[in-house]
Amino acid sequence: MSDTHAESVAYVRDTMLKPQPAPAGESGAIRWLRENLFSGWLNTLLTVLGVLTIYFFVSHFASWFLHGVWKADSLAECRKIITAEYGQGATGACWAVIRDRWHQFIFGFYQRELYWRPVLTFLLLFVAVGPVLFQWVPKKLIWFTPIYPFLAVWLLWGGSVWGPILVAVGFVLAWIVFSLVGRYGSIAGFSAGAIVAILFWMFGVSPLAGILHAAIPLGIEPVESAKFGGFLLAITLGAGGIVMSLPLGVVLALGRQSDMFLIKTFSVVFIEFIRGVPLITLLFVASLLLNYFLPPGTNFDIILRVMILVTMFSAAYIAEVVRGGLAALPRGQYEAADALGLDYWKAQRLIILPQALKISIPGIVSTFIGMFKDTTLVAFVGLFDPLKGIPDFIRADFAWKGIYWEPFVFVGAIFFILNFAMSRYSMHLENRLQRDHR
Amino acid sequence: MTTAHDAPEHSGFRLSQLIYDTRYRSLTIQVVVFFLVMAFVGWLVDNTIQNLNALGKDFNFGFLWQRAGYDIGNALIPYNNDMTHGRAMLVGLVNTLWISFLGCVAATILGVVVGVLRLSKNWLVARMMTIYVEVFRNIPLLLWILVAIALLTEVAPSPNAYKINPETGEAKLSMVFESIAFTNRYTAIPSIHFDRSLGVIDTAFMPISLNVLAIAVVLGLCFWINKRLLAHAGRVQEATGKRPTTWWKSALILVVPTLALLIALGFNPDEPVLKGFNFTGGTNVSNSFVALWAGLSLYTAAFIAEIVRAGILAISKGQTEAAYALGLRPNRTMNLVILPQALRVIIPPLISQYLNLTKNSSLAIAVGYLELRGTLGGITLNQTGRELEAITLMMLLYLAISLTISGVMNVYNNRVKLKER
Amino acid sequence: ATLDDVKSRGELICGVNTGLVGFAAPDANGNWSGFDVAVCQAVAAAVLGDPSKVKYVPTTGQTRFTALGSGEVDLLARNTTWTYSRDTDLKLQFTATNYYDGQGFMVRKDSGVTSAKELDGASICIQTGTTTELNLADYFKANNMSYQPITVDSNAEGEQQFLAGACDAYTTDASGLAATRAAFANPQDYVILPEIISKEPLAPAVRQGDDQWTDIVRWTIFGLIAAEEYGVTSANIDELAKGTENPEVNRMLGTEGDLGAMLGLDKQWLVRAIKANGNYGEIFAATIGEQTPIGLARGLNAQWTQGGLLYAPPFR
Amino acid sequence: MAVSDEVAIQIENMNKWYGQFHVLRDIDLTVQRGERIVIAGPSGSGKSTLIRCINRLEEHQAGKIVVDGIELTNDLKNIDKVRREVGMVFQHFNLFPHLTILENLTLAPIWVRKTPKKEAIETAMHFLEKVKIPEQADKYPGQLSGGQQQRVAIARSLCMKPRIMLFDEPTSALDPEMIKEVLDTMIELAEEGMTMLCVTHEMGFAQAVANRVIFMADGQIVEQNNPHDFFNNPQSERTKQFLSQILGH
Amino acid sequence: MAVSDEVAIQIENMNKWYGQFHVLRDIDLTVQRGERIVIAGPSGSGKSTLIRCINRLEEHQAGKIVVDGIELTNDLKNIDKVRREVGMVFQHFNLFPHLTILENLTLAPIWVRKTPKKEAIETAMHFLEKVKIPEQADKYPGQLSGGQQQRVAIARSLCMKPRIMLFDEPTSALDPEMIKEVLDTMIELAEEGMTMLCVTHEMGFAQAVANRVIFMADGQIVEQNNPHDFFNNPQSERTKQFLSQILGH
Ligand SMILES: Nc1ncnc2c1ncn2[C@@H]1O[C@H](COP(=O)(O)OP(=O)(O)OP(=O)(O)O)[C@@H](O)[C@H]1O
Ligand SMILES: Nc1ncnc2c1ncn2[C@@H]1O[C@H](COP(=O)(O)OP(=O)(O)OP(=O)(O)O)[C@@H](O)[C@H]1O
Ligand SMILES: [Mg+2]
Ligand SMILES: [Mg+2]
Repeated sequence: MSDTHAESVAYVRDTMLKPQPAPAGESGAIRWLRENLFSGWLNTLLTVLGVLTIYFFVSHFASWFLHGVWKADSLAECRKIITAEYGQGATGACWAVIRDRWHQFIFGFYQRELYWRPVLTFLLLFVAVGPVLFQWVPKKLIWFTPIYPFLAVWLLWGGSVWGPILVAVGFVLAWIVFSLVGRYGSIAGFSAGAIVAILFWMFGVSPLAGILHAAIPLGIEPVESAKFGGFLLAITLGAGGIVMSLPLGVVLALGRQSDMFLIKTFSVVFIEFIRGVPLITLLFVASLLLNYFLPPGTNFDIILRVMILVTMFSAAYIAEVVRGGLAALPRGQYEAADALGLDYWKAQRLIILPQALKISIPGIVSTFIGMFKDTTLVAFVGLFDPLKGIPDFIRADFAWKGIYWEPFVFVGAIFFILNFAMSRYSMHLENRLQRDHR
Repeated sequence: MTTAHDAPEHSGFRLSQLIYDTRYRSLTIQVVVFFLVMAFVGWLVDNTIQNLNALGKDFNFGFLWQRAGYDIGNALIPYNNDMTHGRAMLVGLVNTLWISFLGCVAATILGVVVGVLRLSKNWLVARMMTIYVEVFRNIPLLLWILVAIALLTEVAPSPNAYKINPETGEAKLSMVFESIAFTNRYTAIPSIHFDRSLGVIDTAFMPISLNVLAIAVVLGLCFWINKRLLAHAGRVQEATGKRPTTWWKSALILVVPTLALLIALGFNPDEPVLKGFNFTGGTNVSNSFVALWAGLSLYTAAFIAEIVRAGILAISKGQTEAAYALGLRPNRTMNLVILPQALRVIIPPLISQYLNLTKNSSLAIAVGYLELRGTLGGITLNQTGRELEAITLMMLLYLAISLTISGVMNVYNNRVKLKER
Repeated sequence: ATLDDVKSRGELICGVNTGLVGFAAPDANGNWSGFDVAVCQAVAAAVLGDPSKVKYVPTTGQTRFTALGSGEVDLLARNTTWTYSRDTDLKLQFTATNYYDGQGFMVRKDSGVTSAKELDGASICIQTGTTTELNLADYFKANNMSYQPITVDSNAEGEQQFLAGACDAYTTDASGLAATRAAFANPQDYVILPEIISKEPLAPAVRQGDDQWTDIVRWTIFGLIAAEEYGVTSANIDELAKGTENPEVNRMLGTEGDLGAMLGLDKQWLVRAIKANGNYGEIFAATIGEQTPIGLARGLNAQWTQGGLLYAPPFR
Repeated sequence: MAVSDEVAIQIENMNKWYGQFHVLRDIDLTVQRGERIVIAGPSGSGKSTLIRCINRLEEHQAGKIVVDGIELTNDLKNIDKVRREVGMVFQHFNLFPHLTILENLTLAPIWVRKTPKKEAIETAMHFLEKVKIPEQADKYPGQLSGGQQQRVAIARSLCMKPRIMLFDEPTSALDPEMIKEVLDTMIELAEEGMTMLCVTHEMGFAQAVANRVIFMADGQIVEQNNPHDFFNNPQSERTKQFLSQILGH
Repeated sequence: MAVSDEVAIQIENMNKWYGQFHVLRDIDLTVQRGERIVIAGPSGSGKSTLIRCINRLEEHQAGKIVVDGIELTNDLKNIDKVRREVGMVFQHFNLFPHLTILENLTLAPIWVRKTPKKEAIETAMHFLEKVKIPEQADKYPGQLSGGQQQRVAIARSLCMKPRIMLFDEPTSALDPEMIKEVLDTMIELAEEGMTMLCVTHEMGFAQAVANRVIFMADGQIVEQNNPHDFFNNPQSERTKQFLSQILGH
């Protein structure tokens, strides 16, 4: 096998070499510049173009920002100050409008002395989603998560504490009935639980709430939804829509995965219909048509109606996200559950959904970002969203008529900060999930 | 070994089988669900009928044949206020399709450029593109549309600025190439005019210019010939290994006949001239259109850029290396190896972005561009008070557009699906 | 019936504009005020005894009629033109005209235009979803002129476009034009053309089919108008409510007869309605009159005795 | 290692198709209580399909399967009963990654058998000790090695106190050094007299514990015999060929 | 299996850094035409980097690499020439999934070597026969098993008629039963006298076909020798330690 030649090359290194620093020109600022900015005529051209673009933006907008006025009572006063300080024809931002009306951008017409309530609700939101989204939050806190929606509703809308509590009791009742009847089959338990809960909500809640409130009047000052506006409205609609749409979305996703033809068809039709039309048309349905579909005499306020349609809208999108999560589960999980004798509902509840939902969290967060941005469209049905509704009515005030750019910048910045943070976080989650995955 | 078991007797059908037998169980569930859903739908319909009766209204699309009475700023098909609401709806639909089409084209071009530049080795440009993508993705589209229209109205000059001052004989501003004028209400561009026109056929839907038809036919022919040429080049390559250079032949074939036809028809642009308040003669592209178009394209391009980037990144480094190791040049590698694969990854989400853009075109409401929502779902609805009919019809039309687009996507997906074991 | 609903609810739900200077706009604290809002408050005062018991539902041009038709609001006090088809086809019931308006045009002074007849070929900003669109089309057609409509979504946007010169003329109701112009940095650079191309009687509307409720709203408005005619103001009403020489005033203020009972209300209903924001003249002066930044003259909206069109039928 | 006369599983003339593809053809098989059967055969011969039919993870289209006296039909109640009696261990463990080991083990007893939680935990710990990893009870499956995971999977099945255990290539996804620990656990189980059906290519295991080896090819049972004769004196050509491949390495 | 005196690859004092990380240090290596070299070493020792430098998939920063008489510099033309002469087979096959097997094989000959299509197909079929899967020509890579894919990858390189072949752990992503079929193909190639550089941990293969085994650690060539001496009588500590790990199993 071995010939002379091969033998002659036998070689052993007796002293190992230490790593050497890379030769000059392989590091340092110059190299960085050369490699990253000027590594060829095309690259150089791009760099120059880039610099020119930046210069264009800075030269056009910097002075406007820098000449901003923070203290004034009206646009006219702003203009006067700018002219006085920077000379005739100078332009500048009139941030005074933000200073004067920031609370309306954030809270709409919510009573000022009650601002602590939405703020508290918002902070508690993090406690509620913490155990799901953040690893360092103690998992024990998860008990707070199901309580939170009721607490949030109560804090935001106020009124007697008994309403939300009784609605929650409805869920508890459903659970009890489900556990009792569940032994005769999951479907029976499920239906019985649902029927009991619905009956309780329809006929039990309001009289009982009345009685309880008369006996123990626990409550805080009620706030009607007409007072919601600005980011409070946007976040309430976005978050409320997502939370309420989760159960519906999960059901739709399961329906779409089902091998029962009719159920699959209904799910697909619903999902594709909702996803096939613009949100604006659904909002018009909320504002113009929903009352036609309900029994004569029923009347919700517009925010609730919009919430219903927003929920349906996000349910269709959540359903697709959850479907992705379901599809990502290996078949073995279903089979193992079957082999252990778990029936469909138990397998879904204990094995499949916990995993599928976890995988879906980044998708749900993205859906939420989309929803949150889309809530600006409610301006077109007469609600005070932060982007158009609030600025439009601020402009209906004589002092700020004609103000245009400052609200855009302010509202845009808030949207950007919130959404950017969320999208980064969801990317991080996605990476973590990929790492964690078995 | 004894058989310790007797087969259970197969008694007839028992009611409990409806629940416990796998064969009937799903049937039972489906029937129950079906009745529940139908009951729900019936309830909705019944409510609607009652409510309509209470209001003394009916469900009737007759309004579509009534006189509309309002004007539409930029109708692509002939329209005036004496025509019907149905016609106005059609105008809106055509406008929706038109803005969506142009939006998709612009968003794709921009998105691809940004997506590729984001991967560029140029640090500055890559960073700038990242900023662009993040800023546009995370701020509501509505804001971009409003910003676009505000910029256009505040920054661009009014048509007056192009007026020639009789004393000095000069205008404050002169038109670009003597034929394009940007103003704060529209962009005036030349329209096409033929000195030796072939005439126009009037159809009920829209007049068809024979000139345009002729040009389209000639262009189609040229493309066909060019395709033949390329196919020929391919055959030569197969036979000899050498590919003949074709680019200049292609260029000739594509350009010369069309040019000849244009000259024969006496083509010349009809340049806009300022008359009174406005430009006439050319075509005025309204700012609401431009703003909506810009907003939609810029916003969607940010998403497309991400899709393109992800698509290119998804084609593993190994593919490039394998191609290089085989001696393929970078541009050939791109054309023969990377792009065909990246496209499969890119196109499905790309099409769903097209869908989003089409749906988002309904935000025209913010700038007053009259598309489907503005005509049928806006003015018509308002003037006739037929909410139920108008909104139903509008949703169905949007749905039809969406389903068509996603149908195309499915066909494509099935065509290019990678063969797996 | 609506009256019972309102009473049991303890609150009047009033559909208003999402924000129109002088007519309906919330201030920094979210309190609504304006000419239309005053109607709501007067009705609330008459029915519920408290002008602040009103819930305002902002409506757009698109949503207003549905809001009323579906029972979401009890009363639509939003600048809405009384037209034949709305009255009949849309099943609305207009109560009484509280403002006589008409569609006009505003142009820049330096454009040199002095009459709407010179607007041939002009770009015109117009708010979508209103009668103005139809009027404009009709007017230009009748005068054999052409125009380029530039549709805008809201008044704010129309203003901005007009200011930036995106349109040569801005058209809307003359009251709106005046209000808009008043808020410009340099109002003197803009003129409102003399032509009024349409009749725009603005009237609060209610649902058809509830005559009692219609009458309450209608006669509350007439009451405000009549109060001005007879010199009943928020300042002297307490005095006059004790009894006056004028039997009609006595009937209105409940010191003679019981007109309120015919509406299902008490005797003092109109006293409270007038006290809420004063009589028609006071409301006008406080919200849109010449002393306000909007500075509208009474014009057609003067009492018939002053050469205007306001004419309340007798309280008898 | 006694084999009783009682029949645990009885398969008669069973046929199964996937669409038009005939996977199992005329399978006849009787398993006595306490028997340990190893099923071997080339890939695609239908081994997995066969044992998956026994707990109705797959539906058969013709013939009869009776498990523990219960015939597998479309009746869900029967299927449930059978699944409670039959434990199954998969090639890829299929532990539930979102639950701890202990939760994996107690889930089915609590929800299916309605065992009180305390009792379920006791049983679980008992079986974890049996597979020699009681100290891992509070970890998640992802934190365990493949061999440990497979042992947990076996324990999970045992917690349901099944009378029959099915194994589908339990060691083929494992690294060589882990195969032994799993086989040891299985041998121990065999010694306790559990009725076992095991698809495996571990011929050493077959020789050590099986009462019977079944050789399948093309969806049919080609040969069955006691391990000694099966390996030393195979009858059919297919078997010989297969054995030479498997052992020849 | 003769080794000629002609030099196929000459590497002198070559150094390479990734940023500040010194991956390859003072590499000196001469490969004669017809030589078959196996490169071994612990993970991260720079084996892949070394052979990737030879066809300039990585750039070296100091020293000289001459392949087939052509020095690798920044000159694109030289790089093209070298890449035409050097075939490379990767660990993960890197077949083009959107092209059929035949198209994978003819792509480079047609576009790089400008071979007429008919001729290219003939060559391709020839090499497919050589790697024993001519019947798969019209399938797509995704439809083949790993071993088949790797054989296609080898055939794809051969279609360019290279004078030198580089292999980077060609069998490490394969299931055990497929390793053999790939190694067989490579042995056949070796017997035909192809110059080969092969990074692999298959020591059986090294002993069977290599003229020389090179052991790398920490970016350096620590030891090289003929396979017999290398395995039986390793000199350096690092080598001994490595071999005990690899063979000790
Ligand atoms: N769900 C299915 N649909 C269609 N064919 C299937 C399905 N599952 C398995 N098959 C086919 O049925 C045949 C038998 O499959 P089975 O998994 O039982 O084989 P096996 O003997 O267990 O093989 P292996 O040793 O590879 O696991 C195979 O040809 C397989 O391709
Ligand atoms: N693109 C790169 N940038 C920075 N470091 C790299 C890069 N590629 C490889 N390295 C580092 O260079 C070193 C040598 O890598 P190389 O892939 O050549 O090792 P190897 O000997 O082939 O190892 P293995 O047996 O794992 O394939 C490793 O430490 C690796 O982390
Ligand atoms: Mg199997
Ligand atoms: Mg390597």
